[in-house]
Amino acid sequence: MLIAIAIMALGAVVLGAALGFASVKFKVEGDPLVDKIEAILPQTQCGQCGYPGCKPYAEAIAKGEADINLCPPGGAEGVGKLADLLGREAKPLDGVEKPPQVALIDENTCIGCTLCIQACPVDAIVGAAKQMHTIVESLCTGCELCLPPCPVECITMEPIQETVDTWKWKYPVVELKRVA
Amino acid sequence: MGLMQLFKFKGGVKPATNKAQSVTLPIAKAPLPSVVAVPLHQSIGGTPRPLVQVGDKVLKGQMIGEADGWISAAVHAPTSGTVREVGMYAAAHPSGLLTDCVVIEPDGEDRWIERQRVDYKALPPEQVRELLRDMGVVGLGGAVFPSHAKTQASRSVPMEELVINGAECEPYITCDDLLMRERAAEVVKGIAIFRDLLQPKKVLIGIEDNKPEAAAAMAEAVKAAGEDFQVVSVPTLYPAGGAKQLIRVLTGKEVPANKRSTDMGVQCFNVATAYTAWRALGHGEPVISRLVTLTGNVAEPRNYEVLIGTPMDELLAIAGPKPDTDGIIMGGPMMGFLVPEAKAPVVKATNCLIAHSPALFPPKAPEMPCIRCGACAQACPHELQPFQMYWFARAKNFGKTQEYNIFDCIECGCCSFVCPSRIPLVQYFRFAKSEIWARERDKKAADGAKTRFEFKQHRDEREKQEKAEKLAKAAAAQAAKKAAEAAAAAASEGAPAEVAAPAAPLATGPGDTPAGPAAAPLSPEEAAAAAKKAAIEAAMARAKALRTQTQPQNTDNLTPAQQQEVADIEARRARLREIAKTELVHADAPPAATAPAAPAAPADNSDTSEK
Amino acid sequence: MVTVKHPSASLMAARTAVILFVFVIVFTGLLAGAYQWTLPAIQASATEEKMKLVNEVLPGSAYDNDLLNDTLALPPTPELGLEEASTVFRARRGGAPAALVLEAVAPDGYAGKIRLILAVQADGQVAGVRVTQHKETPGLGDYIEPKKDKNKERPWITQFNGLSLATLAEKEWRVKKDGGQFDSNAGATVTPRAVVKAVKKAVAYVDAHRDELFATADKNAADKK
Amino acid sequence: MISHYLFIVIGAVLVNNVVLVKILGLCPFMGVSKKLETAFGMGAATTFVLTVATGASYIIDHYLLMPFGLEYLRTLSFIVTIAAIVQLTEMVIQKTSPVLHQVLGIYLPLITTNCAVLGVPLLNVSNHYDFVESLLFGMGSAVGFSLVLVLFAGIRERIEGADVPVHFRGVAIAMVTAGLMSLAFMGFSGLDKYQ
Amino acid sequence: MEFSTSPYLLKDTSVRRVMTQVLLALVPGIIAYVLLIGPGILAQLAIATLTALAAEAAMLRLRDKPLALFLGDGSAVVTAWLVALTFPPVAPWWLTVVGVLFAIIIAKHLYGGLGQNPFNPAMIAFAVCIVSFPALMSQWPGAGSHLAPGQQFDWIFGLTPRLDGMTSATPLDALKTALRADEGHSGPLPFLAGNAQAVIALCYLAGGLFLVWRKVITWHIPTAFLGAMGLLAGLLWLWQPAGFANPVFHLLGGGAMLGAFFIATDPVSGATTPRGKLIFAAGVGLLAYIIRVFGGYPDGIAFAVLIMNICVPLIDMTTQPKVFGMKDQ
Amino acid sequence: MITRAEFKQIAENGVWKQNTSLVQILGLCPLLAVTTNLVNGVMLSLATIIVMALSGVAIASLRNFIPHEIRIPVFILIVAALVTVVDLLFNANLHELYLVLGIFIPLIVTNCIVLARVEAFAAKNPPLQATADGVFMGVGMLWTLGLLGGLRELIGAGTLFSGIDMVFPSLQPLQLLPKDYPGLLLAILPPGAFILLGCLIAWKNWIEARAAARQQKAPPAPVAEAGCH
Ligand SMILES: Cc1cc2nc3c(=O)[nH]c(=O)nc-3n(C[C@@H](O)[C@H](O)[C@H](O)COP(=O)(O)O)c2cc1C
Ligand SMILES: Cc1cc2nc3c(=O)[nH]c(=O)nc-3n(C[C@H](O)[C@H](O)[C@H](O)COP(=O)(O)O)c2cc1C
Ligand SMILES: Cc1cc2nc3c(=O)[nH]c(=O)nc-3n(C[C@H](O)[C@H](O)[C@H](O)COP(=O)(O)O)c2cc1C
Ligand SMILES: Cc1cc2nc3c(=O)[nH]c(=O)nc-3n(C[C@H](O)[C@H](O)[C@H](O)CO)c2cc1C
Ligand code: SF4
Ligand code: SF4
Ligand code: SF4
Ligand code: SF4
Ligand code: FES
Repeated sequence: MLIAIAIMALGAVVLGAALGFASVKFKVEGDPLVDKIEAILPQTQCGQCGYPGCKPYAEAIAKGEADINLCPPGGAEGVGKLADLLGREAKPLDGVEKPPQVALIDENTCIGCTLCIQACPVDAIVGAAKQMHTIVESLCTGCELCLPPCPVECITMEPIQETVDTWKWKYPVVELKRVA
Repeated sequence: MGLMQLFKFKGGVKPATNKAQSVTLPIAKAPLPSVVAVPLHQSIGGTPRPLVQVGDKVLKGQMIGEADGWISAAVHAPTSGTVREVGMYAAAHPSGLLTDCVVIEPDGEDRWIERQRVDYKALPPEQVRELLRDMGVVGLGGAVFPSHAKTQASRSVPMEELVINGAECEPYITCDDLLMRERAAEVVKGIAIFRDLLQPKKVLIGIEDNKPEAAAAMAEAVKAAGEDFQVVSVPTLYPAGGAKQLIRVLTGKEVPANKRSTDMGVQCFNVATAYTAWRALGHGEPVISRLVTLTGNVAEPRNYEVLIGTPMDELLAIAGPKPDTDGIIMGGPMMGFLVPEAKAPVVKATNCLIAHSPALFPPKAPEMPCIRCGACAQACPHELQPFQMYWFARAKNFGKTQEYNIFDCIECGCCSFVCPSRIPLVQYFRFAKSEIWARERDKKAADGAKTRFEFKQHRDEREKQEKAEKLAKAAAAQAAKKAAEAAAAAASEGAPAEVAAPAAPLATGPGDTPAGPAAAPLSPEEAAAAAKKAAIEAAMARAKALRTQTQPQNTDNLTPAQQQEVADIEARRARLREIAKTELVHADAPPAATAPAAPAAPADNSDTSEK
Repeated sequence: MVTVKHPSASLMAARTAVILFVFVIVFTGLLAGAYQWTLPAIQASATEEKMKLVNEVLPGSAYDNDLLNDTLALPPTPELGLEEASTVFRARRGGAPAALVLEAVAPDGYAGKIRLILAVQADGQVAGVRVTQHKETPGLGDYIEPKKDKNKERPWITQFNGLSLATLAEKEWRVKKDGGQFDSNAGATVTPRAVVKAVKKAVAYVDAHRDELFATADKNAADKK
Repeated sequence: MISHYLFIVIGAVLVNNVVLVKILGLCPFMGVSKKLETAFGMGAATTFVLTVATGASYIIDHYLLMPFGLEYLRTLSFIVTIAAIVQLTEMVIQKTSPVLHQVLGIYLPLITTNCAVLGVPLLNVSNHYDFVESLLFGMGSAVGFSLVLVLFAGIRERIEGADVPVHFRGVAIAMVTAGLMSLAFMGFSGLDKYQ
Repeated sequence: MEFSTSPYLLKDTSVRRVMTQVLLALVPGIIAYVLLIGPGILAQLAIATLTALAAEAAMLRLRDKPLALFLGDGSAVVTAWLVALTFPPVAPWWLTVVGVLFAIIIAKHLYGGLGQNPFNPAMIAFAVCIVSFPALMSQWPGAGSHLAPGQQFDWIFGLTPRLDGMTSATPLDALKTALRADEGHSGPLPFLAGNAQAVIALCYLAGGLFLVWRKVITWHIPTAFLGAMGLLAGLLWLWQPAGFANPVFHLLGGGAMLGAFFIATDPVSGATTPRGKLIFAAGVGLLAYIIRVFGGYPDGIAFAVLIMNICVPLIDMTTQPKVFGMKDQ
Repeated sequence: MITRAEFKQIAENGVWKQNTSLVQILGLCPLLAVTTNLVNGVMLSLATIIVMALSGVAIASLRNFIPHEIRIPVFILIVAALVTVVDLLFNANLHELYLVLGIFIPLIVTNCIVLARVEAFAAKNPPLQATADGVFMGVGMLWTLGLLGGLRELIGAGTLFSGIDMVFPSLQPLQLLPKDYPGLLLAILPPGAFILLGCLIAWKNWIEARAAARQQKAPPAPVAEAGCH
């Protein structure tokens, strides 16, 4: 019995020392996972996920604090990709997926207050104080953050129209039932 | 016809050619249509800028759209008349969407602008290319790539062969055949233009061996012109007319997807392209018409010379479509598409219109699962693995489709043709490709958004810091000033001067404080900021006033339910504002401060979404 | 991980070692206690297990010695098909040799080795044979195990009981298909063929070495414990 | 002798494949086989750990436990050693190859709970293998594990696109596939009887 | 009219046509089978076909797929026939039924049906049954004793008990057990795997060549299969003529011909690239030989095919042909 | 202390929602290896339950003394010690069964469930909860092992409770199917285990899908919230 304890104790001391040593020597900082997650997020920066921007959300996911289904702009597909990356089960999106949209300023109503400029996370609004502001459509991510601050409510969201250039070939629909 | 060694490409199929119907009659000129709609974007590359406005009178051949950039080609009025509309009009596109067009009402006079023939040999090549661009010469073989851009040899690789594509491998189409039969001399002259620009060692004209008349006519014309072009009969095997396949057959070279053919010392043009190049330079006629084969379910299949912009339904009517016609295929049956909108105009890419009928093209049998029989892989001229690409495209695993080289696919349709399971493989590939492109667009947009977001955060951060610094400086300056004053008041010896000295430069800085704009002389940006603030405040006041004015009025006699709704909406707005505000704060705050604040928002989220 | 000030590697090593040390002491102690406590029962059941096997091949009435402690260590014996050392148990009755219980291996079963234990009486008769380990095809070749044998009245393996080289001619020690006297199930002759051959060889070995095997010189197996 | 060793290895890799025949190490087999990439990583990590673990266990068993009659401490001492090896490996990988660590992240600690890693040393003991045999058996088992893991991942990637009945999607069909693989591997049975 | 895309012209072909050709190619072998071994196989074919169609219909119903379309595609019948032809002709009816059910339900429909199964269904049936019922699966009509047709049917339908001695091990199995028994094998090794079997194998060969000619299969798989098996058998035979049967015996024995032309060629579960096919089939040939000569089962084709099926995704992945223009890059 | 709701949740998670075998897909080796019959499956589960419950208590009580870096070795140490005790007990009292279960008793140590639960639950919760969690996770395992073992035995041999005499010498196995049932041996072999488990998982998916569908059909519970999305 004593031998047993002695031998095990010896082992414990050796292994414990090695582990303790290694835990300091091989310490790593930083988390490359965040970058991978962030690459999946749509960068709309809308905050609908409950985090101030995509990166904080990515960090929260990496830490395991946030679920993977909170980003509506990313849609079900985004959730799927995150699930894939993290080896988790995909789940339904918590929120509503909207068709892609852009903000439009009603230029007659705009008073040039610049509040929307400050609100826009991606600098998609141009204009100077007291001038009419416009939104650069190709830069707008459709995050809707410029809507609430506008004192005169002159900003509206418009769905993006399909053009010959952005048109996509449809998934072939197989109607097997029809022939049976 | 030279006896030369031909090469083979892998795969390929032999569908029934159905060409005999439309070669019995010579080329005819299509009558002037009631309206012509000329799409501005008819070639690969930049969309030409419109040069005309509604109501303008235009002449036949007048430029109405100017090339936008080098990879682009001009468009011209096909006939004289009045511009009725510059705007969206049905496109000759499988989507059935609208596109930017110049719609011209012909005046029936068909009056030309002044045509200038040029002696291109006397001009520097650069100028010839510009001329070709402004004459709207684009590839008529189907790809409509601006031809002038293809006439530049690679810098490092000498041009060896110029391949002229007279193969016309698609079933039903005969416009190149007829062109070569009837206008071989001019085609040869056009080829000479390309030859002069590219300076190849050899010119090879490839014609499928099911068009002996065309080959004979071309050989004759070559001989007559005293050129040393070789007319070569190539075996009839779809898609021998694909540029890469024809190059392979004639020269043995395989142009990979990631290279230009000039990098391998070879270039390829369609015979009709050569013809239009000659018409452009030798006659001063821009590309305003082309040969179109009208065939399929029609009474009299035939080739017509058709003005660009002619509505397809109007054109097809000339050939007398039979009553059971239920659609128009633009292009051949292997690569063309059913036109969703029959009034879409003929464009430079329109080589053929086939009247579609269920008898001619029976409805497709239902799609079965792929049995991996490999027939498609054997038929694919690009030696791809269509069934693998299909397997992953079907599962929407686009990364994998790219691993299987989906972008090497030329959409020739051979694979679908042979598939025993009747899978619309090409459609899966087109679907996958357009999804991948869309994703790339999204990704690019997202990356841009990210950098701009980060930049903005960075800027906000810096501004805040600057502000804080300024505050600190101002405070310091104030203190220094006071100290200096005190010191000055107390005594005028040297000692305090040392205290004041370092403070002095600080004190010269603008003393912006939150106290108000009146505090100190303002720098321009601060002035702007202050103005902004004031404006905002004013606007807010206005808006508030507006609201207080209006609100009581329409909430006066509301039902309780409606009131509840309004209250709800207000609450939501308040919360949104709250979120927006906290977020603005976050954006400003250093990262450490964001962390505790962040959960505030999700807390809202989660309790509403919990159910 | 909470970001406190990181201790140096060696300090950390020492600290971890000590904690692990304490845990190990506690739990090894616990374990060792449990071991001591269950030891008698484990030994008893190990003995019981052995006895059970022995009893299957040799009735308890056939001997009166403590045969588990009357053993002989055999070196690897090719005649028994054994490539490793084994132990022979010697049954005596009133001190006189009664039977030997030994292991044998049939190397050429359908799916590899078949391990047997058999008892051979002093007069050369087989008292019993049992298969201890085999990989024969379940449902086909495994009827050599009485438990799996469909013939519950007279399991195949009991055919050997009472036979000896003296009473059964050499060429009768074969399955019926090969002209011998042993039954076999249709479609599965390889297995019985192998077993019969192994038993025959074992009996022959015992016949040849009976006296050495019963000689009491070797006691070390008993000493070991 | 060489052929004896060869049979041990062939036996461990194919005939008595740890996963499909011995039924050990199934959790990582099911868990890390969704993608080929991760399967390769996990295979490599397990091969390393398992080989080291068999060697270490042999030494512990023969030089620390057997001389003192402490066989009952096998499970305890083996597993603690293995756990330590795994944790060391994890730390080293995390430092040297963050990418691999990303991929294997949650699974590396799971190697400790991979039955194969404890099962193989225990089988070595019950097979009475000597040191070289133990190492070969350990390595063979690990290679067998990695082999079927990678092959399985290949099939799973393919059936990802298949029109599997809804209730069978995911793990259920993977389980059936593993069963059919195991059935196929029964074909190897009997090939080790010459050893 | 509905949205449809090019090509609008399609070749006149279909899955059903492909499968019908496979069935047609099996017919010469079946005729020889009936003539030389007896009509019991016809009963087996009928049982297997009916079971397969019933199981297929049931699964299609459960999975809500169009019945007519898939029942008519003929793939289930091919599977059924191959099950019947690889099972002993006197197997009890329920054995065939169990095999076919496993093939259609587990091996095929759990993976989504036609075209999606990673394992060869017929070989799953064979493997399941030989593992579960080895005795029944190795009872073939004895080499010398030609079973009366009536007796064959009686056995299939379990009407009379089986008599010992009327069935025996197959030539492959007999040779294996004989060589293993340490009395040693007396007399020269058989040259042919039983005349009847060799003739049947040659008929399968003829059917297989028909498939190659019709371009239903390519030459790669049969060639690599038979080549690899013949080569290994030949080498071992030259090395030890008394210990190993000659290659002709192996190529004409057991399921080698059937396997090379009809089983390993299953497009769904096999490799698809040209190089992949060569590797796949060579693997099947070698493994089949190894299992049938050294392993625990009388014929290794089924297991060899299944084992190589496991490798197919990796083989396909690593043998991608170079695409047009990329050959020298 | 443990509240009723907490208890219910732990029980529900253990037995069904987070069932280790069917949902978490852990602890597969014993699940597949020893379930050649019902008795083996049940007995091994019982052993596992004991280990899980005890290790739950032990680790939950000691969790505050265990430094992060060596938590895994220490957990394992504790589990291994407990497993060895169980191993010794089996060896002493159920020797035959001990031989049948073979290395799968010591392998309880590496049974992913034990460690996973220890890591995921016991290390973060008080002892009572941890014990309950261990027990219910074990119960979840018990019924799946029992079901799988029973199915395999029945399909493979037509019997039930074979080997019961190793535990209760007075009891005899049941012959459920006719004596001349040939037995689908595959079910008892490893392939059968995999395939049957696959079917069990699909069966659970089916039940859940049906339950979900039923819930969908039922009138939706009033959602009292102002949507903010
Ligand atoms: C894939 C496979 C295919 C087989 N095909 C045949 C066959 O076509 N004909 C046949 O008689 N036996 C076939 N068998 C069974 C043979 O293995 C068997 O040994 C032999 O055919 C029986 O020969 P016998 O009829 O001369 O006894 C096949 C077995 C397998 C595994
Ligand atoms: C499958 C396929 C078939 C083609 N067939 C022909 C053809 O028959 N004749 C032709 O001139 N161009 C054909 N093309 C277009 C050529 O690839 C190539 O674009 C053209 O010959 C280049 O000349 P261009 O720029 O003057 O049009 C085909 C393209 C593809 C992808
Ligand atoms: C899968 C399979 C497993 C077999 N397993 C055994 C076995 O375990 N024992 C056995 O004696 N024969 C077994 N056989 C049968 C032998 O190969 C051989 O055919 C048989 O022993 C010859 O017996 P017979 O002479 O009575 O026909 C098996 C056959 C097959 C196909
Ligand atoms: C050449 C060829 C060989 C085939 N071989 C088999 C086979 O060996 N086993 C089988 O079940 N089905 C076979 N089939 C039928 C079919 O492909 C098979 O049932 C699919 O695996 C079902 O998805 C074959 C079909 C063809 C065209
Ligand atoms: S919800 Fe908005 S902010 Fe959050 S990750 Fe998605 S896009 Fe980014
Ligand atoms: S303009 Fe408005 S909607 Fe568009 S990105 Fe900026 S804040 Fe978002
Ligand atoms: S031709 Fe059709 S069925 Fe054959 S492999 Fe290609 S896609 Fe599959
Ligand atoms: S469409 Fe694409 S994949 Fe199909 S044959 Fe043509 S090039 Fe190959
Ligand atoms: S129980 Fe999880 S690996 Fe064995």
